[in-house]
Amino acid sequence: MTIDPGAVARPTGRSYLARRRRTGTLLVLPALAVLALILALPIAASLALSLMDADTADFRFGVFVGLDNYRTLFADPVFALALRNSIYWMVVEVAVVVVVALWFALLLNHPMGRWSVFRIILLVPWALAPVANAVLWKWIYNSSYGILNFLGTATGVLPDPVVWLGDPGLALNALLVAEIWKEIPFITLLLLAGLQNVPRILYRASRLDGAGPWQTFRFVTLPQLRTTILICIVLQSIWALKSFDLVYVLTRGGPANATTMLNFLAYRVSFQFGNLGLGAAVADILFFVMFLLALAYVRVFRPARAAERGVA
Amino acid sequence: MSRRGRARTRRIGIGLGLALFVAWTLAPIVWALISSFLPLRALTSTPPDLAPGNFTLENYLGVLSADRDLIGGLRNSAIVASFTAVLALLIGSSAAYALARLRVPGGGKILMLILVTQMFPAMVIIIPLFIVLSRTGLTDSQVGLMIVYLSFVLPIVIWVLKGFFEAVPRELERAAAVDGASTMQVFRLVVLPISLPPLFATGVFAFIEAWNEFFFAVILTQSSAKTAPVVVAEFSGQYVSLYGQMVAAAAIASIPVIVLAIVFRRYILEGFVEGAVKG
Amino acid sequence: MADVELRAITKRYGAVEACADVNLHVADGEFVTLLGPSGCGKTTTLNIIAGLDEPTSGEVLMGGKVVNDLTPYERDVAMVFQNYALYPHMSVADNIGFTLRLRKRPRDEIRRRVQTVAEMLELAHVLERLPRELSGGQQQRVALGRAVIREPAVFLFDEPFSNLDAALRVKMRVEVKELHQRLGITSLFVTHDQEEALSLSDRIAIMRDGHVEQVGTPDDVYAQPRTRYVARFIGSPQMDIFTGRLERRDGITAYVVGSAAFEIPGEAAPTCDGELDMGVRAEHVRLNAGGIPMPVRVVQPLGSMTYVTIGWDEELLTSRLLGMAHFSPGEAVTVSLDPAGLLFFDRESGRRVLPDGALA
Amino acid sequence: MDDRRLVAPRGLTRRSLLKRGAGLGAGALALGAMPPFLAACGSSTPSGPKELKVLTNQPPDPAPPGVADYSEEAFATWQTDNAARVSYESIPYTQIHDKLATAFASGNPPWDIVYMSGWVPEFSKNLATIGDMISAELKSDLPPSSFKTVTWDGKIQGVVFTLSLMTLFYNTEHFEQAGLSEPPKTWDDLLRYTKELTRDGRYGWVNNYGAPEGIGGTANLWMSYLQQAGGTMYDEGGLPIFNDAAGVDAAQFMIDLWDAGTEPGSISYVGIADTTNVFTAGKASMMMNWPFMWKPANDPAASAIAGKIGAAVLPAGAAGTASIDGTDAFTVTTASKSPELATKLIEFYLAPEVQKRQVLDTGWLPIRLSTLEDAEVQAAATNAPIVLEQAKSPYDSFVTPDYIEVTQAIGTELQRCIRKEKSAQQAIKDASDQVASIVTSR
Repeated sequence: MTIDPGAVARPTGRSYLARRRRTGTLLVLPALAVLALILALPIAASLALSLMDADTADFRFGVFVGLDNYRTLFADPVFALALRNSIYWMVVEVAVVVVVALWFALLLNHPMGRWSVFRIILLVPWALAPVANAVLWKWIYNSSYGILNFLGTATGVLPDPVVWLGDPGLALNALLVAEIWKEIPFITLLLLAGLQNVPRILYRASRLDGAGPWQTFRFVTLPQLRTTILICIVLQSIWALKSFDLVYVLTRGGPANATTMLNFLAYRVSFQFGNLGLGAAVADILFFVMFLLALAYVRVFRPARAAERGVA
Repeated sequence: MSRRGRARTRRIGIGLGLALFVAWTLAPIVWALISSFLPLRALTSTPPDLAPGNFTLENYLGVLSADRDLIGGLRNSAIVASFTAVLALLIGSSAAYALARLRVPGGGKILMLILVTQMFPAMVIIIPLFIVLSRTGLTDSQVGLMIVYLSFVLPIVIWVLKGFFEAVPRELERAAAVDGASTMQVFRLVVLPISLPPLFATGVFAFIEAWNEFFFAVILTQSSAKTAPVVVAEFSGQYVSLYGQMVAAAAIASIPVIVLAIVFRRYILEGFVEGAVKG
Repeated sequence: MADVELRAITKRYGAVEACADVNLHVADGEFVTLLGPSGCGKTTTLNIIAGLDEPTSGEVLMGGKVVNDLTPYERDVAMVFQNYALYPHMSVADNIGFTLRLRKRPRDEIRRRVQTVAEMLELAHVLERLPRELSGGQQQRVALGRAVIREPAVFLFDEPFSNLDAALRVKMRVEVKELHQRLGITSLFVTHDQEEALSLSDRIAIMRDGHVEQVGTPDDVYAQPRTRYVARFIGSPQMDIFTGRLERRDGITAYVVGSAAFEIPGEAAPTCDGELDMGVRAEHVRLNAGGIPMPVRVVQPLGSMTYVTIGWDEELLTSRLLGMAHFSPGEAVTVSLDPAGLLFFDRESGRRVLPDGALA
Repeated sequence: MDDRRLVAPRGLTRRSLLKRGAGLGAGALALGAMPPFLAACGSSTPSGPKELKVLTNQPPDPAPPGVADYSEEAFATWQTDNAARVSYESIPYTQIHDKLATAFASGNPPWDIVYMSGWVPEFSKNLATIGDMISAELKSDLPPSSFKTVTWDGKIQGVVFTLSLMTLFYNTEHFEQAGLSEPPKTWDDLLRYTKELTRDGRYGWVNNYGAPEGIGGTANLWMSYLQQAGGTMYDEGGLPIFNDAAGVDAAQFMIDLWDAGTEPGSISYVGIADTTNVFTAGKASMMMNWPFMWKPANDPAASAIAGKIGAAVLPAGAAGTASIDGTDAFTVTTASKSPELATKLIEFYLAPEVQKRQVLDTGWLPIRLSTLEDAEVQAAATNAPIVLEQAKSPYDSFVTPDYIEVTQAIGTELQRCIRKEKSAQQAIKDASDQVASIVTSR
């Protein structure tokens, strides 16, 4: 405020907005304190760790080694493989989850799919504990008495039982199926919410204009869902990079590192090899990738916000 | 094809699609449930021996009576998850409101920071966290877990609730301010009461996340504070895997949150999910 | 009770100037309306008066004291909002009594005062209901009640009737006016509806692009608009304004619009010549009382009056006749203008040109 | 003493179930009101008896009394006699290593005694040297080789409490059907048997190659063949020397065994548990396993082949038979405030009477030679003589501080050659190069 100070009846900082700002700061502080304590500090510690030669046997913030850990990683074929696996995993998971979830969402948005039981069904895999999910699929994939091989051979689809988790090419995809199965429901719910925000009048208009179902989808639904889909893509990418439990329970990164991804590699290097510095470096690289995705998420939201403000 | 015929084909197509949807989503669960009622011998025979006589509660009874304290795990999960949810709502809702509406200086940066912290793989913060917790004697305690769980629940809660508070009509806050309410009173007496559904939805979400968390729980608990997923994982040992018991334990551990999700689905669907889409 | 004064209020949001040097004085007990189209800065001005927003520069005075740093409550203002802003989770009684509850008044005092206000506003039978169970008019009255119970120094209304249907709007107008007459509290009323402004106000401040274009009584702003903008904004139907030429030939003064030349008595025309805009309200357009013959284009019978629109070239001119007048499109009529009702505007600045040629 | 009372199974009774059920209900009700601090406080009062905290396996993996159901009365007596209170944290084997790693990394491990499986060198800095504290009587009754995996830098830092070597298990019914009367004695026998037994939808051999690393992982399994072929892992300077004929032969043998009829799922099984299930379901005829399997495989409730199991020493390679060591040991942490008492507790775990109950009630063999030779023990654990016999030949698991990293590298290469992505020579050479770089970088 650029008011002549002499003219002000009482000291500044007591106005409604000033008070709101002050109260706001007070309200944010506890959350910031908690996050600083349990996140920011540990994160700073881990960034520092990635520049150290430190191991689990005696953790004394070892010797400063600069970027050595990162150099080691970029020369390591296992890291390259884990990076490739992570990218493959993320791309396929996001693509399949979003496409299938969109299809499910369209089905559930159809008058025939409005039965609330369908939505309840969706909540089951979503609420299922990841560990339970891993246990479940380990059981399904078992090569000698898993239900998948039994059904496959009984119906003649599979000539022989398949070792789902034993073939490098298959194993990663088998894990993907388990992951996708669990991830689809939430994205379906998000897209369903997005679909329900599409004004009905647009569908009526497009029908009057003589559009078929496909054209309606292509020219009405899809453009209206654009932001929602983008959000789903970004969120799912972040979640995909974070997945851990399936690898931990089902394959532990094998066979021949076929299912080793960055997150699991970070775990293995830190806790199994005991090399905290190198493990931190892996995790920090993963963090960097996720950070870029987070920026994308914020970008996706920004136009929507601006539009909202414009209306208000 | 006539228009009527086309419409019918379409209905059949959608019906088939829905059937496929139900089958895909439920089949693994159904098979798990069946497995949980079969003894290991019936499960490992080819084909799986589904004779009605084989169905038994022995896995469930075994799970409940085993040395692995599943009931203790469930109790710990319930306590940790509910307190985490309540704490996250307490701390998170006020922060979310401030960031949504109170024009906190540097609010944009704070939000980015919160988002960024959420991106960090749990893997790396575990060691520093463990050091802090063990120095303060909080390993293997429900309190320790709650604090750690706040780290990943709080950012989500803040981010989602912020979206909701932004949708609260400004006039309501202004009316309350004109009526003489302080900013805290506006928040407490007007904004919070009308945001109950999203608060509930976010709370349920936080509860489920905390209930299901595995990685931190494995590392940070020893015996007295073990949560349900940790106990479930314990059914697979080095030398024996008791599949039936494992699945039964997984079922028991999952049922509370699934029931919770179903009971509060209205809040989750209308509240949380839409909030995430609207940001 | 207090007067309200705005001194050089400016409000900038980034590059956008919502209020530009707004000066206004509202006397104690006066009812003043801020009138203008959406985006003209009237609501921002009101929020600044209320203390809900901060001016970038300038001062707000109440009762002679600068109140820039006071909260709305400390300023002792009450406000009625466009969408009522009723607390959806509170009953009508709680909504009305909320301010007293915050002031920690005794329970029975709150109940008594709520009851009094409710009876005054015919809400006594719905006190226990939730806002969403009320009709639009009832909700509006609850909002009024919430303001009234305060017995504030200043009433602020932010487009309070814009969510109501036309009939209800007129009814509420009467109630608000009656309320003001009864309580005599200084009131500021924001609206984009000129009819509302004219019917309610002691004075009207017409705003445009963040500044006040004219302040005056309803009479003033209707009959003596300072600018073309005000002239067009006030009055229904909208004033017809022509981009023609004032010509003097052979002692006769005429305003020429295309092929039509309206004869104007010398004393009615400004002393200057040339390119001036001329405005005329419908009630000053006379039909079949001599003048220029022209065809009728459109007839709008409204019951108590009839609008008849006449056209020539690309120009249209509307006449208001009392009662149901019977004309049909294409019919030829003669048109003359009441010289007393003619207004002239400088084309460049839009300011009105007074009979002596000076700008208003 | 009536031994049977000590064994009273902690099985399922209707009452205990009801009690637990009621607890669940009450827990759910008290959910909102229950103070979360209960768990945090509780057991940290320093006064009264000395407290010992023990991190150990969960049964049925090898575990001490008080966790597993045996010698409980003796255990209670020991606590009273020593004014000690022992509290256990028992977790699945798969989680122990990581938990130790985090706890040691934090510098504040909460336990006095921890179970170890081949990680003594890795955590050597965090473990007390207890070799001088344990009694000479006990030391003399243990196989000297059992100290190999718990000794680092010449310091004895732990005591193995169960003789856990891999031996051969086979399905006697399958053998009869195939007209085989004796277990295979040599690699050639094993390959031939495997081929013959692979029929009728079942396989001659099953193994767990899914997880490359650690004790019982792919690389560890290969080490048994390596020693059978006459090879070894490291020279005296600690550098790898397995890239020789023996190393390649061992890898090639795994490939040949695969082709002869290894159950195809083997490549995906991440633990011995998955493998055991295949064997006990009667879907494979032979496997190598820890001695423990004898008991559950003969339990008709879980096994389809109860009573049809034979055990034998592992088939011999060029250098004879050899095995690998499960190295289930107890160690004392340097963080322990009462290392003497902790050592005494370990000695109690290894007391002859406790060792005897351990094998009789849980199936885990004792490590005391005198107990192994006990007639009652030999009668109950009929595979005990086999394991003893096996123990006469080498059974090194070659643990080092980089054990997991080393075995991860070797195991991954082995997985590649089993899957025919590269030759045995190439895989062993690549593995050797990686191990050399791991070892030298330390």
